[in-house]
Amino acid sequence: MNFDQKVQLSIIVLLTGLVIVFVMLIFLTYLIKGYSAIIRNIHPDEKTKNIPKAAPAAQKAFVPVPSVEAGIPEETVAVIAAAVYAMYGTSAGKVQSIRRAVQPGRSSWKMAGLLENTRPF
Amino acid sequence: MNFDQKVQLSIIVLLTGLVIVFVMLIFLTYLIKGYSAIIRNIHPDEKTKNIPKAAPAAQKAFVPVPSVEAGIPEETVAVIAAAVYAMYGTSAGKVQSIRRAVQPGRSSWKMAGLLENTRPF
Amino acid sequence: MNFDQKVQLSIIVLLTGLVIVFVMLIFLTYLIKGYSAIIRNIHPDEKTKNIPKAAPAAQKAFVPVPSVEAGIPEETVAVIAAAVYAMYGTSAGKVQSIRRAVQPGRSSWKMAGLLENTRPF
Amino acid sequence: MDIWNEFINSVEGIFKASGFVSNDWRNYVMIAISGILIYLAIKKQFEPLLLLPIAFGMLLVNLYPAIMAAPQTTMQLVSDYQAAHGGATANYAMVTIGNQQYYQIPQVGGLFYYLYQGVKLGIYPPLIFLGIGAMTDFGPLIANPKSFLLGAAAQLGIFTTFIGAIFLGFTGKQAGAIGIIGGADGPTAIFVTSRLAPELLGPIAVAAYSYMALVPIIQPPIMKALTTKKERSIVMEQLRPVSKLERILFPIIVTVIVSLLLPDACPLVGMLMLGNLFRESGVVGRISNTAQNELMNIITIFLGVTVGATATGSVFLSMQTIEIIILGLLAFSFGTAGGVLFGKLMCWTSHGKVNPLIGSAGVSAVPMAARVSQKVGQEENPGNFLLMHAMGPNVSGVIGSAVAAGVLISILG
Amino acid sequence: MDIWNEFINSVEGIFKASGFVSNDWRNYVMIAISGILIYLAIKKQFEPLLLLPIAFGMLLVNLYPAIMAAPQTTMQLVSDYQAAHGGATANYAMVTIGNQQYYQIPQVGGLFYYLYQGVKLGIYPPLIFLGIGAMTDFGPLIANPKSFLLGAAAQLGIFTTFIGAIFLGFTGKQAGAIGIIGGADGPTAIFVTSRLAPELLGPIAVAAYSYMALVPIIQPPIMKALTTKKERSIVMEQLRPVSKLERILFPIIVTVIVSLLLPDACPLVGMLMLGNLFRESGVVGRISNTAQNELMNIITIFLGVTVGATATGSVFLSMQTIEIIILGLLAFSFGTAGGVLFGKLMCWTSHGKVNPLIGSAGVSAVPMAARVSQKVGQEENPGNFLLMHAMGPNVSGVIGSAVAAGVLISILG
Amino acid sequence: MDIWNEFINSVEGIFKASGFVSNDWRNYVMIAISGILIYLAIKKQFEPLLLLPIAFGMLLVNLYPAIMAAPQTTMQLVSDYQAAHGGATANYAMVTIGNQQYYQIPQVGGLFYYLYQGVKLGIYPPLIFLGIGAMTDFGPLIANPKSFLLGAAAQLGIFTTFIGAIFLGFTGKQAGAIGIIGGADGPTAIFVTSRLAPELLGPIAVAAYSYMALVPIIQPPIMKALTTKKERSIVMEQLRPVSKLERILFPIIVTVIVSLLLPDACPLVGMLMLGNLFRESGVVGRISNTAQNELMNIITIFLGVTVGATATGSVFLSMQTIEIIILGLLAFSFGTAGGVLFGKLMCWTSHGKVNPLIGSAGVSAVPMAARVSQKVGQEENPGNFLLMHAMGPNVSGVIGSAVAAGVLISILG
Ligand code: NA
Ligand code: NA
Ligand code: NA
Repeated sequence: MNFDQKVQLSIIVLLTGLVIVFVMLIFLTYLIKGYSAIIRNIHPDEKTKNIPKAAPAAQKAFVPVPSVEAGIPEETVAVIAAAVYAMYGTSAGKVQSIRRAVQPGRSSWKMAGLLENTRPF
Repeated sequence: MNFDQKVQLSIIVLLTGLVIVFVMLIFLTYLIKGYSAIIRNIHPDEKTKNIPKAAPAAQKAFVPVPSVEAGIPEETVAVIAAAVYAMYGTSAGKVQSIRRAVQPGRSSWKMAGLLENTRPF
Repeated sequence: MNFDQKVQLSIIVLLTGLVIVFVMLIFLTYLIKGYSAIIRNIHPDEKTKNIPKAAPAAQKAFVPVPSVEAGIPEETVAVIAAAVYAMYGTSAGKVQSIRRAVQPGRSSWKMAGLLENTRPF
Repeated sequence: MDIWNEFINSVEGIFKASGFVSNDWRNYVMIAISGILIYLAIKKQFEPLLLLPIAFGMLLVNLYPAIMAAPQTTMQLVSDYQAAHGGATANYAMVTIGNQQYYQIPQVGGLFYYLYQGVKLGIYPPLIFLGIGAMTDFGPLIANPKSFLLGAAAQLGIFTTFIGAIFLGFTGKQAGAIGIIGGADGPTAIFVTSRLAPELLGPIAVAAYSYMALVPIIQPPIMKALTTKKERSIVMEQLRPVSKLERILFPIIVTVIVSLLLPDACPLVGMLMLGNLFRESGVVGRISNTAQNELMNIITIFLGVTVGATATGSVFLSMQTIEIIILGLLAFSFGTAGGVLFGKLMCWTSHGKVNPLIGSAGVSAVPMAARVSQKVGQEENPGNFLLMHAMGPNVSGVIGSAVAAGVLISILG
Repeated sequence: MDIWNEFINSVEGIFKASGFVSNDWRNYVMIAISGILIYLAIKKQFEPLLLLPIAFGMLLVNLYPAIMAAPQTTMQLVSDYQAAHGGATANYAMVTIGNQQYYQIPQVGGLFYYLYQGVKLGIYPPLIFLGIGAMTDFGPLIANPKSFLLGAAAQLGIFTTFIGAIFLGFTGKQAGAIGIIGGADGPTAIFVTSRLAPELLGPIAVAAYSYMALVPIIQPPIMKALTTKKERSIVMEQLRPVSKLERILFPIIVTVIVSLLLPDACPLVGMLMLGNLFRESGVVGRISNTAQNELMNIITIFLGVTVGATATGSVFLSMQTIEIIILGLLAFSFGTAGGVLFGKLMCWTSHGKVNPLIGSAGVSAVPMAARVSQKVGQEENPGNFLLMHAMGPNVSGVIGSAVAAGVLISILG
Repeated sequence: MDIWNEFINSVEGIFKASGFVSNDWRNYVMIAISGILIYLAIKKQFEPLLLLPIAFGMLLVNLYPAIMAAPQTTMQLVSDYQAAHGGATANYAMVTIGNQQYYQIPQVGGLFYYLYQGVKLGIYPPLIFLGIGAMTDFGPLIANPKSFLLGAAAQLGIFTTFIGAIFLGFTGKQAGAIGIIGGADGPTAIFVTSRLAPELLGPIAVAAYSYMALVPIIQPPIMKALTTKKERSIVMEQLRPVSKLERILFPIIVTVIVSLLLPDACPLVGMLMLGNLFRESGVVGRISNTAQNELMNIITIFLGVTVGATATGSVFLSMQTIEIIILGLLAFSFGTAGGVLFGKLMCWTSHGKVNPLIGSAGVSAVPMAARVSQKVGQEENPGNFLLMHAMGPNVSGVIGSAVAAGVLISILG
């Protein structure tokens, strides 16, 4: 390739690449938004109903790989614990903070999800 | 194939198929009956001696797949529990019903076997 | 091959084989000795520091295959237990024998290592 | 504006290569069908362990058919290749055609093409049987070996369906593969179909697994229609316990007899029995557990997605598929009827000691069909527990349909 | 002394076949490099699950290159063969060359040659994505779909690096493979490289996994340089909970859209989403667990050692590798910058509701990059917890780089 | 009566294809032998993890030899094919022979043919070594490196048996494969035999695993005959603890040295050491667990059944097998003697600090041989615990026989 060809190929790949990636992901953004809105309109209470159900499954999936979790530094665990707190805690003044603490399914599910996602792979 | 060929092929496959399947399984029926009888003559007490031994193995094999069992509807569990009861219970008036209950190896083995077989695969 | 060729091939394989195997393993002997000495000079206390850490890992690796351990005859378990005792016990008069018993990480690690090695494969 | 044109060309090229252009309406119909199957698998829990992978494989292949593409060799002029690679030569085979030298450049196949080889070469079904053997308790069958007869009678559906398929115009091999749906046993159906009529693998697998999930709906009306209230109320005698030695000898004897008499059934029956021997021997817990868990799960994933991926729109959406689906229903129905009627015969010869409802379990569809026997029996007499009695014909049905598979491969293969 | 001479010959033969004679200095340099990588993997815990197998594969191939050798056919005169086997004939193919008959005796390849086929044929990366999908929670992305934009913006590094590579003299395909390092996603990088420029697999894989491990060192300075203290202190609103139905539909919708629009991304995205569907469906726990544990672990071992084994001294020790390592660093840096700058844009358009620090997580490098966002945010405001907000762009970055991979394969492949 | 005749023909055809007709008496003898091996595996627990699969593979192949059949291509006249398929054309390769056009229709091979490729191509043994490495504690060897010498001396049996085999008329390659039985290490024996003399795989594998199980019977008389009561009573000094760093460096150093000096030993030793590095590094628990559990179990199943399946009656029932079984016993005996005698030498040079009984553990047969040393020692002195001291030579014997394997492949291969 001569210099001109290089410039041309560069610009085409840059442009096409960014445009396609953005178009695709913007498209997905709107789609996800759309179907989420529809679902929440149809099942307004499903969001709370279903999550506790999922808890044992998430916990179970999480149990068989303790060796990996063993490798997570304490610092990270602290960060995660804090994050869980933050998610519920920032509005803790308004909401029924004690009842949250009583919902073990919910918070342990979130915890498991967090740990799963923060597993180093 | 013309119509006659179809008729012929149909009858041959139907006849051969059913005959071979029946001959084979009848043969197996008599073989199993025969060797069972021989074994029970030689080791008249083995039937009770060996089963409790197998219990922990059966239980163990059953432990690692709790996710599947989680999918068994309560109705089925009730049915199975009832079936276990039935196997020992129909003649419960005659036999030492309390001692049965004391043999945990036996009944848990049966239970595990049942659950294993009723696992949906 | 005629007889002479057989004799010749035999001697060559016997000689070469034994010489190479011995040279290789003697070489390894000195290498292992050497780097062990270097490491123990540099980190004189590492030998005790690191071992308790490894304990949970060894135990964990050992947990998922209980079915195999179940097959180890009691005699072997006795032998192993005795061996563990022997390793610490022969000099038990001199060392702080009670503190040893308090170090569960250490002895359970050894135990797990022993069992792992004596697993029949 | 040269760059702009090139950019437009490039985007156009991507669009032209996209599924929107290359896929036709059939693919979209299949995408919708796979959506329905995913719904049934998740919401209705119809055999989800296989239906979910099958449905997703069907989805992917209709979105992107190249995922099943076989590897190919493309020819490129050596001079062109060198121009594109800065003059470097490559390590490909060369051919000379009309004084021109070409490189033969191998192109890799699609992901599912490679995973599918395990289906095509008949490797996955026996390995799944290994796992099933390791999780099956043949105790009820050993305790009551007459159950074998019910497991034989319930194979009636296979052979009657064969006749139906022949008269609908299918070839002999295709009819055999369609008939095996009546075996109510997924791996057996896939094994036979991959040998006799791989072109029908998609519809046959979908029909087999769907009807297995629908057993609780298909069987009860037939069972009730063919039995009297009195027969359905029969309480059966308790099964005797089975010793460890009997359990260990069972898989060996079944293997020897079936393999000697009907070699074509050997891979399926042999692996089923090897798994069972692992289980019953009690000395190889390690490999018994792996056979029934990880190995089986891995193969289930590969088998499911690739079997689903045989159902491309152009193949699946045909009159044949509809015929196969109807024939499959007949196969299950005739099998059920065969089992129940033979159960009536055994009831009669045993002077009322056998409840004919356990006959329907002989189709296999383990353990669903045995549960159906239990449930229908309990409807008449809530204190009647047929489950263990139905497990005998149920597991015998697995052996029965493997034997029927051997017969079909032997006659038609 | 005949025996003695023969013995000396024999030992000499072994010595001549030993690595001391056949290996050159480059191999020893590579052995040292693999030692450093093993140190980093174990002591510094830099992505040890892949770096340790990669390093050991690199070690073995430089000690014993034949471990990657392709199978070959050797020719032996039939008469010679028979002389060596007591006159027995063999079952090999025969050729006649110039009135002499030869056996074509197949020689087996090296161990890693066979294991490497899973890389070469593009089988391992999608299967690893299956496992990753089964362990990924897309909840934060569904709760805040705008995260997709950050996952798109952070792919900037891929395309800018492509340009750099082009101007350093790499071919288009090679430049695409180098660019994908910026995707910060191991399986994607390996998948693209094995399709576009397999000759660069070693350095690209090493660079990709090394930089993924170095994310906590590479990203913070860039993040701080591009944001103000005020921006870094922004506390984001709590994410809404996501219902099970939304979670189940997500993988299906993403698969359909991405596969239709960009077929070349289908194997990666499709498998990622199948794994996630296994997870979210809740009905196939068995295969979901196996996909994310045993299957993934087995493939991780095979992928790691064989990718490492592509890094022989003569291939790895070149100016190209140094260039790739520099370009890889640029790719990560530009990706991080792209994400952060787009985060600033979203901060501005949302009137300060979005903390731009979560943008850097869009490069993927799951979950390291999200933790970095959390940590940098907490340095400004110890009570600010960005982790869950950064998980959205983080998992979106996986999809984003798979889409970018599809674009590169489509344009350049 | 046309139908009747056809039915009789069909049943006759099935009978003629059955094992009763095609198998000869040798197959039945093998079936009986496999029954004995199954009995030994289950009742006597002789290495059941491998002996049970081996025995069942032997059973299946003698019931149904086609289970090991290689894939073949059959030729069918295109016109015949079309007549049988309603005029449809097929996608098979075509050849024209004498103006007739034929389809080349590929026939799939038997199940075990495909699974056996992992043995034939040398893939399974190194992968089993990976798992063994992950479960082996080399601590006792690092604590007392002189154990290496005992692991070397106990390989004597390999080379003396080679001589015996040569003089019984085996070829050089065959003699090498027979000698390696003395390595007392299953995967090594299978690896060497599959390279040097695949035709002897069945008897060699059966001999190797049988004698490994019989170590507690074979070794004690030899050990007692060669040692004095005083020597057997020697109490050895406690082993020093080994640091983590020493444990991590050990596999790397052994790999480098062995692979450089003797490349042919690299696949076995390299994988063994990679597994051990997984274990000792402590940072890759996931893949270490999978390597020693699921991966090893899956491969154990495949290796076992297919190695057993090489033992067809016509191959196994020969004078050669009897010779191999006798030579195998000699190999174990000479190996034991070599280890014990060298132990006596070390006892003498160390002024009575080394108990020569630990020398016999150098044959490997991990961990059985070490237990035998322990037990024989305890018979003299119930308070003497040699197990840990014997583990050093024991694990060193694994490395020793892998090195011996490398020598044999290098000289004879
Ligand atoms: Na059936
Ligand atoms: Na990315
Ligand atoms: Na050895």
